[in-house]
Amino acid sequence: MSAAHMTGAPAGTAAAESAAVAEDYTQTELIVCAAAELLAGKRTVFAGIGLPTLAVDLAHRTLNRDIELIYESGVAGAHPEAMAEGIADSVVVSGAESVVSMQALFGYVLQGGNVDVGFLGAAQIDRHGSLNTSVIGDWEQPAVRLPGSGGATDIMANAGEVFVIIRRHDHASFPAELDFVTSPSPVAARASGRGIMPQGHGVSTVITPLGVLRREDRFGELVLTHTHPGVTVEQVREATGWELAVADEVAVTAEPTVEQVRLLREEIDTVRLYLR
Amino acid sequence: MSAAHMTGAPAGTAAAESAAVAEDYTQTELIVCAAAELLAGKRTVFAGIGLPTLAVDLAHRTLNRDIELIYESGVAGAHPEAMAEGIADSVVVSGAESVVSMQALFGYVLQGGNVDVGFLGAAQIDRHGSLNTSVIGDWEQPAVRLPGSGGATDIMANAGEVFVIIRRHDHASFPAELDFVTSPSPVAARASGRGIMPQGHGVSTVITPLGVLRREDRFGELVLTHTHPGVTVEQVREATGWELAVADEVAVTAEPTVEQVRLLREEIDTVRLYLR
Amino acid sequence: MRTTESRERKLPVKAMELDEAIASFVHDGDTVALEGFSHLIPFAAGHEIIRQGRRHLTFCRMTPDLIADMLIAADCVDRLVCSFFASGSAGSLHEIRRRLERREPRPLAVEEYSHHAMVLRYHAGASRLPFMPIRSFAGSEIPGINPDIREVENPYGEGTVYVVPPLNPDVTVIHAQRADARGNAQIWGITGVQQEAVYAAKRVIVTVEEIVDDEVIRADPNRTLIPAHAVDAVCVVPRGAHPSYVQGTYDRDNAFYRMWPPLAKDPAALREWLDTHVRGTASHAEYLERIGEEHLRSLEVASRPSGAVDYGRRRAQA
Amino acid sequence: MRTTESRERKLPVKAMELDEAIASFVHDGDTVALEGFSHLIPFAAGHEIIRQGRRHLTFCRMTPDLIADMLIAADCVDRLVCSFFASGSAGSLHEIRRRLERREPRPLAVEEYSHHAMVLRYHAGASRLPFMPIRSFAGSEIPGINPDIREVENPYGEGTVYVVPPLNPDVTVIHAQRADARGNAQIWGITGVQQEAVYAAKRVIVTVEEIVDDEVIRADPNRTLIPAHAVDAVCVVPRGAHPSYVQGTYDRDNAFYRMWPPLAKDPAALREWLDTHVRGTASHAEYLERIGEEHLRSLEVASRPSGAVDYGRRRAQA
Repeated sequence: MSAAHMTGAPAGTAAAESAAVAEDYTQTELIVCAAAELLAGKRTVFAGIGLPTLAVDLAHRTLNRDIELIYESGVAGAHPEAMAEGIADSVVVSGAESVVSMQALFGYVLQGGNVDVGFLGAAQIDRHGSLNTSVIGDWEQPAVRLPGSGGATDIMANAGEVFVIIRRHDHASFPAELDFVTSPSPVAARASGRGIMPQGHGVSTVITPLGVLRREDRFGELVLTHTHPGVTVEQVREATGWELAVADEVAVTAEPTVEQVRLLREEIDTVRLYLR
Repeated sequence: MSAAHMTGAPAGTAAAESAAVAEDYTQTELIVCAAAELLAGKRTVFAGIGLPTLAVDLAHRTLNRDIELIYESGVAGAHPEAMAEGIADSVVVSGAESVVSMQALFGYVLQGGNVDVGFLGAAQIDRHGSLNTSVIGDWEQPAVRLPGSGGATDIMANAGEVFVIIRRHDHASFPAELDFVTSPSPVAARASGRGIMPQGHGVSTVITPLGVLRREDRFGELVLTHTHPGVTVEQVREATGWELAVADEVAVTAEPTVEQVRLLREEIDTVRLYLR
Repeated sequence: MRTTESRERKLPVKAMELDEAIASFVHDGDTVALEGFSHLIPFAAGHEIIRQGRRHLTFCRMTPDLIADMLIAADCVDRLVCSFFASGSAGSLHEIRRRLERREPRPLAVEEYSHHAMVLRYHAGASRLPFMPIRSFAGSEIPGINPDIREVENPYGEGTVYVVPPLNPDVTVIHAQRADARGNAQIWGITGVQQEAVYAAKRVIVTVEEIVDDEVIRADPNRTLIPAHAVDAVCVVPRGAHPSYVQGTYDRDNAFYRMWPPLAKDPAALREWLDTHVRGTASHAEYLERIGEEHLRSLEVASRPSGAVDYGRRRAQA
Repeated sequence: MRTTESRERKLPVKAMELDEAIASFVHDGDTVALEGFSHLIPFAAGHEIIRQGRRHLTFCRMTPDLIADMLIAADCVDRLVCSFFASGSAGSLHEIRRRLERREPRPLAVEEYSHHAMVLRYHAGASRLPFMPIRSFAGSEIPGINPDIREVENPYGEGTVYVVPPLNPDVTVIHAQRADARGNAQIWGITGVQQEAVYAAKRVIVTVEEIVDDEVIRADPNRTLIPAHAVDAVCVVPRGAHPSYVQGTYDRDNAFYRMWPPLAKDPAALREWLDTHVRGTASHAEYLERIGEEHLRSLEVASRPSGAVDYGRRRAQA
């Protein structure tokens, strides 16, 4: 995807400069920009905390003014004046279009099928996009106790699709089998034969430090579609704990532009909370 | 019960006059005053429309300042400046202590067990206090289509106890068998063997044009405890469609005082909406 | 296992005229909910449905009220889903009674619930749940005449629990005090079952007393009961709830409510009223002219302001 | 069939001091919910529970937050019921991790849910329902480690539906912007699961930034999330949510939140912090002195007023 896709870029020489590829950018900035680009055309986004906060804010400023930010704390249509330091930060409330009860948020907005994209993080992801955010090791006595579900299990079951941003790409984080299935893919849900099937697609997109994986089929596997600049397909396959499917044509992830990096550093995460 | 029971009556000659029995009062006023007296000591009252509105307002002014008026429209702690002409009248909202969602009202306030007394009307009542507000005749093609449940079935299942005010006392309204059980007594609920048992007592008190019936036992029958002035026990038994139980000592209902009648006519129902 | 059809996605809302919204979003044979518990009843929208001659509707409303008598008399409705068959203190709804007692001029199908059950049906609909449990109905004959009230075994104890199924209207119409142009709608006073009925529906029309600047809405986000993403059309219809009321703007027209039962008791008089006031007017503005400006002014209310609270704005922290 | 114990009846509320309220209403072995979703977390009440040395509590909170690390480190808690085990953006809760990963100094029992499941547990508790259905959990291993998440057959279709049981705390404590002396409490900003948690509880303590005149509350009844009949004690505790925040009054103490994980990673440092700031102070006012007035002033926010709406007052009708 080229910078010409970006709307709202000023015309002329300055525009050409700000649309140019940035000379220095971090891996985090690359990931955030890739995530932002994928939000073009999406309507309602359930924004988690951390890198998704940056991606959604960047997309809102550069690509998609109609994007509606929804937070599990009850806010729909947030217009934060400063970067939110949490999903229930006071700045997501002040000036928001609506604050509803958590029951309305989880019951009507999310479970009611009004969220196009949910953003989730994970410690582990499997080939069908099931996520583990509960434990490394055994649940009864874990090696690492992770945050657990929070809203993740609910988001996976109900959002139209789920984007995952994950900061590691190795056999520990992309294992053949999860230590614990917190938020199941539609494949895992179908296999269980219990409860109500997820109403959405499950994970459609995974953005990792090495590339981008996508799932086209609701019951299919993740497929490598992009490698980041300087990363080979073979590196990604070796870093993945299963036989990773690879697209016929693997593209290279677009590098951040000068303007994207400027926005991230100078307007969005001015305190470097997430851009570390 | 005597007028001396009434709190808040001013001292001295004027007090004696206003506490004296009124010389002219209507049957409606007698019923309303009897209902009001029974609200002494009650905390939260689910007020229906019609005579209960008058009884609750009168009790609030004369006997029990701590009574909290709850309306199924979502209002708890109403302080109407004018007589409410409906359970969702604007005057029950203006100046109220709270307005909650109907889900909170029916789910948390009522079904949650926070209502001490519910007031209901009925076209028919049986010996255990089951009520019919649905149809006279057959449901499929009724002789008279009545309002149906509204909140009545929910109130009967969940209020601590239920007061019934009924404007007729004859075999049609006190039949051996109801044409339709809209709001069942705990006796009927237990007999059905289905669903969740009512959490309250069911009907505790029935005020009719002839007297007052009460149920002491949650699974017991209505018992005649009071006859109105000039009414005999025999008259009440003859007007009832089953073998009516009678208390060992039947009292005579207290007549309205001058002050009660004045409040009803000059301060509460000034437009004679219900005092007809 | 069971999958549920997702809600239709809403585009950024466009404010439009009421007749256009009804023409676009309410179709013959639809299941239509007009909600508002005595307060904020969307009468203007109901009248427009009559003007456009919709047929074979399944009409959903907890308390049918006069609007049901009107829609049924205008032959818009085949089926009524509700929990009350009268008009509060104002008495009988005679068009409904004629249909049910004497099947005149033809029968009317009825699905009957209690109030709480209707609230829970909308809640289940909004939540895309297959059912909601309720403590009511043990020993009642209502489940006997409504096969959609069912039981499940309590998996935590003994016995069964009654449940009610979701209600998912094709269209829900509500009236609100105000909204912004995108459709974020604010309601105060009695809020009824509007939020649930809106989220339960495939399509949503909100009529409002006024459209206000975005900043008015965003200054007080807790009052936004209906977020824009749930709304398809927002229509400015001043006095759109008459003869019901709008808290803080105009009061219920109690004289109208008292006039209705004797009028509706005579089928010819009811139809004549519809011909004059609804079918004989091109819009709600013309309807209001028939009612009369002087009478409408008598319904205005005195002011009782809420006071303001502070939402705060972040300063740089130490 | 199943009967449910009725809620205890509330007497007209008496405002009281926080230490008296905790002494009266929170007992050893109780199930205690302290709710507030990042916003309005009742820290002062949690600290008073530590000061009074309550033991063997079952502690319920969707997002345990720092207050859980504190209560658990103070050995008040035997069992944790929650849906998240971290502190949002601020990272790990190390006291919880030590208990669960290494059982140091002793094990901690855990009941684990998702956020929506916790909301529904409080909702079922408040509604005195034996269960609430939920669309989540198909294919998740959470039901496998939590036998209280069960299934019922869908009586309207095929397959099963997961359900969660009611959560009925012995005591729920919340913090609100303001209340009247009877306990009618108003909250704006993020309202969390407070209304459900209050109605689900046998006893309820509400701490508030201020007690206001009845007329302030009654001017805006839609803001009263917690009606007085549900409240046992209302306690004035300014800055009672520190280090969390109160919309419109003071902001979250982000420096405190960032300080916590490294501090709590060292068990001795954590216990020393408790000794100094909680056990070593007689009241929340003293705690605030330790935090420092200058630092607290840096958390103040600029004004962003809501504007007022009109509730109206009836005039005589024509």
